[in-house]
Amino acid sequence: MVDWRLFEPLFNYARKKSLWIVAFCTGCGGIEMPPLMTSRYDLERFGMMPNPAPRMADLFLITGYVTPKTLKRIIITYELQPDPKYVLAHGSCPLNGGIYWDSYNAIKHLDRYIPVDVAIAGCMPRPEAVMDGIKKIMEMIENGTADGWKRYKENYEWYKKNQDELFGEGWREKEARRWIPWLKKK
Amino acid sequence: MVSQSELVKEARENGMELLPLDKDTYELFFGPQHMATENFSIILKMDGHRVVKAIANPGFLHRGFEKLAEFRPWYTNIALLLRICVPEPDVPEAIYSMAVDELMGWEVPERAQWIRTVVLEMARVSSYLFWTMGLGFKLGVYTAGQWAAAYRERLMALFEELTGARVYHIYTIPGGVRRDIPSDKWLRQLKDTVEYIKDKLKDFDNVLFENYITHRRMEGIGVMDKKFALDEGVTGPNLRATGVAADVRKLDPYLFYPELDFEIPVLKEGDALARALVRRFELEQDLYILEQLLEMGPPSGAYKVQDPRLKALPRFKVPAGEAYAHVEATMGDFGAYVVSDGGSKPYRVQIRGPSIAHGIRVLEQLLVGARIADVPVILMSLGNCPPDIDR
Amino acid sequence: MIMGMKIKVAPEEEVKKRPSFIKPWMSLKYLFKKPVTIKIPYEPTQIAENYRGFHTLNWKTCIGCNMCGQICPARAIEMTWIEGEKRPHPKVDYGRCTFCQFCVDVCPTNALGFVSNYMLTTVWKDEELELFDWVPLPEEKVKKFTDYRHPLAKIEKLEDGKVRYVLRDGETVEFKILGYGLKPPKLQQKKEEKKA
Amino acid sequence: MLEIALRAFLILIYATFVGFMFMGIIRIVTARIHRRVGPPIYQPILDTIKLLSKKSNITHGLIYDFGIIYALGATILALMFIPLGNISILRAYGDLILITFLLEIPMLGIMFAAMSSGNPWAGLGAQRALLTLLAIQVPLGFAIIALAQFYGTFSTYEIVMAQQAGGWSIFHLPLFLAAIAYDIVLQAMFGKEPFDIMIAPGEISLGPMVEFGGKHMGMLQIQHAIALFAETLFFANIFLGGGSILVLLIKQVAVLMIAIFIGAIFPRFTIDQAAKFYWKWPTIIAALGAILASL
Amino acid sequence: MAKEEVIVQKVLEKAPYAEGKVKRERRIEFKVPADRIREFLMIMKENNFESMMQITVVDWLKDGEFELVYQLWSYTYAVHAFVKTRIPRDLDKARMPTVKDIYPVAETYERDAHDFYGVYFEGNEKMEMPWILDDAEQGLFPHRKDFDWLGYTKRKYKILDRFDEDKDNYVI
Repeated sequence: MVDWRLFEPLFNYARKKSLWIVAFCTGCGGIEMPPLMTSRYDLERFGMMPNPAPRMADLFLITGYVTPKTLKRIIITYELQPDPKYVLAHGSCPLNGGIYWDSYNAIKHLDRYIPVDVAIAGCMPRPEAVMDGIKKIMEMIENGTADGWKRYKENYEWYKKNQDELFGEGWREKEARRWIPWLKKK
Repeated sequence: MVSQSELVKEARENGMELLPLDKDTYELFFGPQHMATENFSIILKMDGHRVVKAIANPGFLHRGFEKLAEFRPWYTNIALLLRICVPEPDVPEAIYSMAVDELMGWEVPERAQWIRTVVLEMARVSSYLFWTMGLGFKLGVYTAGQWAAAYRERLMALFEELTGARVYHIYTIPGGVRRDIPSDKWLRQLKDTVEYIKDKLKDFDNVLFENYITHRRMEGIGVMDKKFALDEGVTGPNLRATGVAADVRKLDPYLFYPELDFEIPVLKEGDALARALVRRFELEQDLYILEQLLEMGPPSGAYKVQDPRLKALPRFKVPAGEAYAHVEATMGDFGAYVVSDGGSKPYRVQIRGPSIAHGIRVLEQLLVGARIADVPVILMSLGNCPPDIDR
Repeated sequence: MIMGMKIKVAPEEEVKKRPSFIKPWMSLKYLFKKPVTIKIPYEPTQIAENYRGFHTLNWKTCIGCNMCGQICPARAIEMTWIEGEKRPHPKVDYGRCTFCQFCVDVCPTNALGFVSNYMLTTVWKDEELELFDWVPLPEEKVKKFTDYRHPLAKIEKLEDGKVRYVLRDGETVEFKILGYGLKPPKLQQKKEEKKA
Repeated sequence: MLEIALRAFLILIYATFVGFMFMGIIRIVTARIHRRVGPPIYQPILDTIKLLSKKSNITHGLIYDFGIIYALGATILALMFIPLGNISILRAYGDLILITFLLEIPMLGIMFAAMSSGNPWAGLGAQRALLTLLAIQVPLGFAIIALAQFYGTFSTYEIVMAQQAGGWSIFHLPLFLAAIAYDIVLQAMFGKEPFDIMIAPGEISLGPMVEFGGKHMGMLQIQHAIALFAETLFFANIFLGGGSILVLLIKQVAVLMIAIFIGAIFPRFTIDQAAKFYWKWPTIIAALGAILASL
Repeated sequence: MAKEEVIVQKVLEKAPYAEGKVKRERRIEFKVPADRIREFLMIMKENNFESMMQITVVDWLKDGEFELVYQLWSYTYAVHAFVKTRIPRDLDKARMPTVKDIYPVAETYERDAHDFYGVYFEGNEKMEMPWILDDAEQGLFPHRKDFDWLGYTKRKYKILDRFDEDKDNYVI
């Protein structure tokens, strides 16, 4: 059989040059995504485009603060993505809570719940800064050092423990069930 | 994840009342990971392609602003509260500042008022362009969307020059503005930009607002009538599209608006198309207002209130009382209710986002009977902005 | 409808648009026009002169009054006692900073300032994330980097509280952090001893 | 035998490559209308390599895998029947109805796969795809009848030959009408606005494609490339006079350009509007063509 | 006489139990006992206050009371009216009748007030329905003044605040 490892440099080049982004604005930074994707900054030059289906996407942009309610969806969406997948965190909020450091409804250290590859400073980061982050993640993909998805697999227990601590055990089932009675009542 | 069929099965076993069995309906979770909803979720009960029932599920962007504002000094709340409305962050800044001005009994200098008016109008233009982009993307005319986003960048550059930031300007503060106009060059650039966007409006008309298919897609869906809109507290362009001539800039004039000459568009249909066309006309009017303001020129004087209390900013105190200020944002009537107990922090700040009226109950009622393809269009035509529901 | 008020209402025919099949074709004229895209890695961008970026601090004029720490909406500023300095200096955490620059506005001696550099990108690893938390350097050391990037290449933590800032052109700044807070660390120690 | 196999392989390689280039052209030209630079022309190839190199692969059972193979196989088969200059292999058997049928089958294959994934969006998309398929049948049928009536044959190859002698089809009025109807149908086959109802990213998040990822999507990309090539090739052959490979390529690009232009400036119809539209204007035009051809 | 005074007089004639005053141009204020709020809002609606803008809850911890401010806007007069009422802030006593049938949009604002402050509006069937807050905060009513918000945040996210040692020196 063919040794696919021989093709790994080619694959890495293709992965680097064709990052599809999950269309999920998780916070304020989402407002800088349209300029990035459209004519002015045009990320499609690097083969990037937003993709509505998480099954096809490679790159997850956490655009700013994350609330627990959103984080549940982020985790599910992240797990839907096929490997290899990468996460880029925008601005201060995912790193340390940002201006919401004392808010009861904003995540403080995102890395405890899902693995993040690259962090960008700024509130919110300029499109140029985001592009700089994307350049960084592209370099890392080419070197093979963007290994967040591997970390997630290896330390799944740890991540799951943190997630369960925050949301309570069995949150996936509970969240899916939450709305059903209301649909039934009337 | 458990599948929906399993949940339905379980609900049946637990004796829950189920959906009417004669109709084959299913639930669709529309958002938050969806291109049309940004960060908002609607749970739809579907019968084929038709929506039978819709339930809005907000809260994905809730950070507890109103609580956090009670723990930060009066001044720094500006840096916090503007995050409530991301497409036009100047509006929360302006209403909060106006409310605090009223509490302090300050007479804001003319120059500051002029700058505030310009900033608010620029924010309106940029927000409408952003909305045009959204409408284009949701309808499938990506061309119009791409152009709108690109032309909006010109305004972003001007904002950057004036305020020092692209999106979160943190510019309007109680008692005036933070910086003066950088130079006359900036005013000339603003004039050029206004002319440029005015010129490009024809292109948007061609490809989006006068397009045959756009009209076919938007007419007759999401229809509101006048009484319904007033009962539901709908404001702004959505209300004007139902035939009510209401605009905060005319009814409760603030800043420089009494001196400006502009028309407000009113249509009677109350459908998505009417709402879109009202917004389209307002974009033109806002550019016209900016032109008038530029012709007027900035009044001379200070750009900030001269008050000794401003020296010790962190311990700056506001006399007890309450004030309500509201402005006309692109989404509707944006208001701030500020209560002070005389301390160095606000006692209570409530921001009234316009989307809380038209983004929950109105949306739920308008969606009933709509096709699944109309859901993003109705959502966009209402100008729903999730962060100001969630706060 | 409104009492005693005249509202100028636009005529309906001006607001309404007529649908057309032909007009959309006009937009094809942009096919042969120059794109408006800024080709970023190959084309420099223009940033406003007063863009609110990273902080600078004149260590000589900073009096350690903590006005900046009090005004900061994100509590990103922490007063730091440095060996050889009489007064504490602010330490800014960019994991919290919102770049509002209220701290610069309130600084009584104008020691704190800002430059238009705004770019800081790191891999999410503990040693690299150290870059997000620094005592701002004087303006001339930050301003010499005109590519809008953060001036530091890395922050090395040496033994007994010593820190070495390595700038991107190889220059190093070394100092020892004695403690944090408003009170001098020696007094704090004494208090603890007293309590003990 | 070996020669035929080799030729089939060559055609396949050529079609795939040119198809990918077409996908690149679509993206670049659309980008230029949007006033931006756009991706490099080889971008779809990189996308496909990336998708094929995905490490994890999600499948939802046998039908899910089979649907994609089915779609790919049908497209390749259709390609073999269409005359491609003088190197095609099955052109003598290429029947108008057969090719049209084979070109529509991939939609069914994708639908099988989508339906078996159990995602409600995919289900919605599949419903839409079925309705689109239903809607385009009528004008398509009339357009083919017009062709067959005019030339008195169903064979694609003979039609091409007849055009070499009597001039391109679109220069005859009845066939010109048929060509217009067929071109509108082609818009739906390409999945471009205003008839990209089936995938509608802003409404039903790519519809049938929502569950595909990794290698499945990679295969679908290849299928899409070949289908793009085959569809334009078919149009160029039956309406634009055929010719050698190079001449055909130019004609194909011309067909593609019209599709891109329409796609860039019109919004998407809803499915019921699209069905009504197809059963009205293209049907009337194509029927008129058929009647004129039979006179 | 200014139009605001006319409006206040007109309303007060019909509702003698209320206190009313003009705050400033285009802002009027009424104080109404909690049990007559429905009656009063009906009168307001008849007097051309077509839209409800919001319901604000102000938590006066010292008085042990919630102040509910129903904010109405009249497109006819272009006047903003604050209708204020006070109710006790204890969880079991903080109950109000709903005004959903008078101003339908009040349903949303009432859900909001219930979620953050624990004011229960009787007759609003969506009261128990999940609103903005997630499961973890439900029933905690985080916007009440006595809610230990910083402590809760620290416990929930396991963060240590580095300013804890000398908190008095910081304003926040």
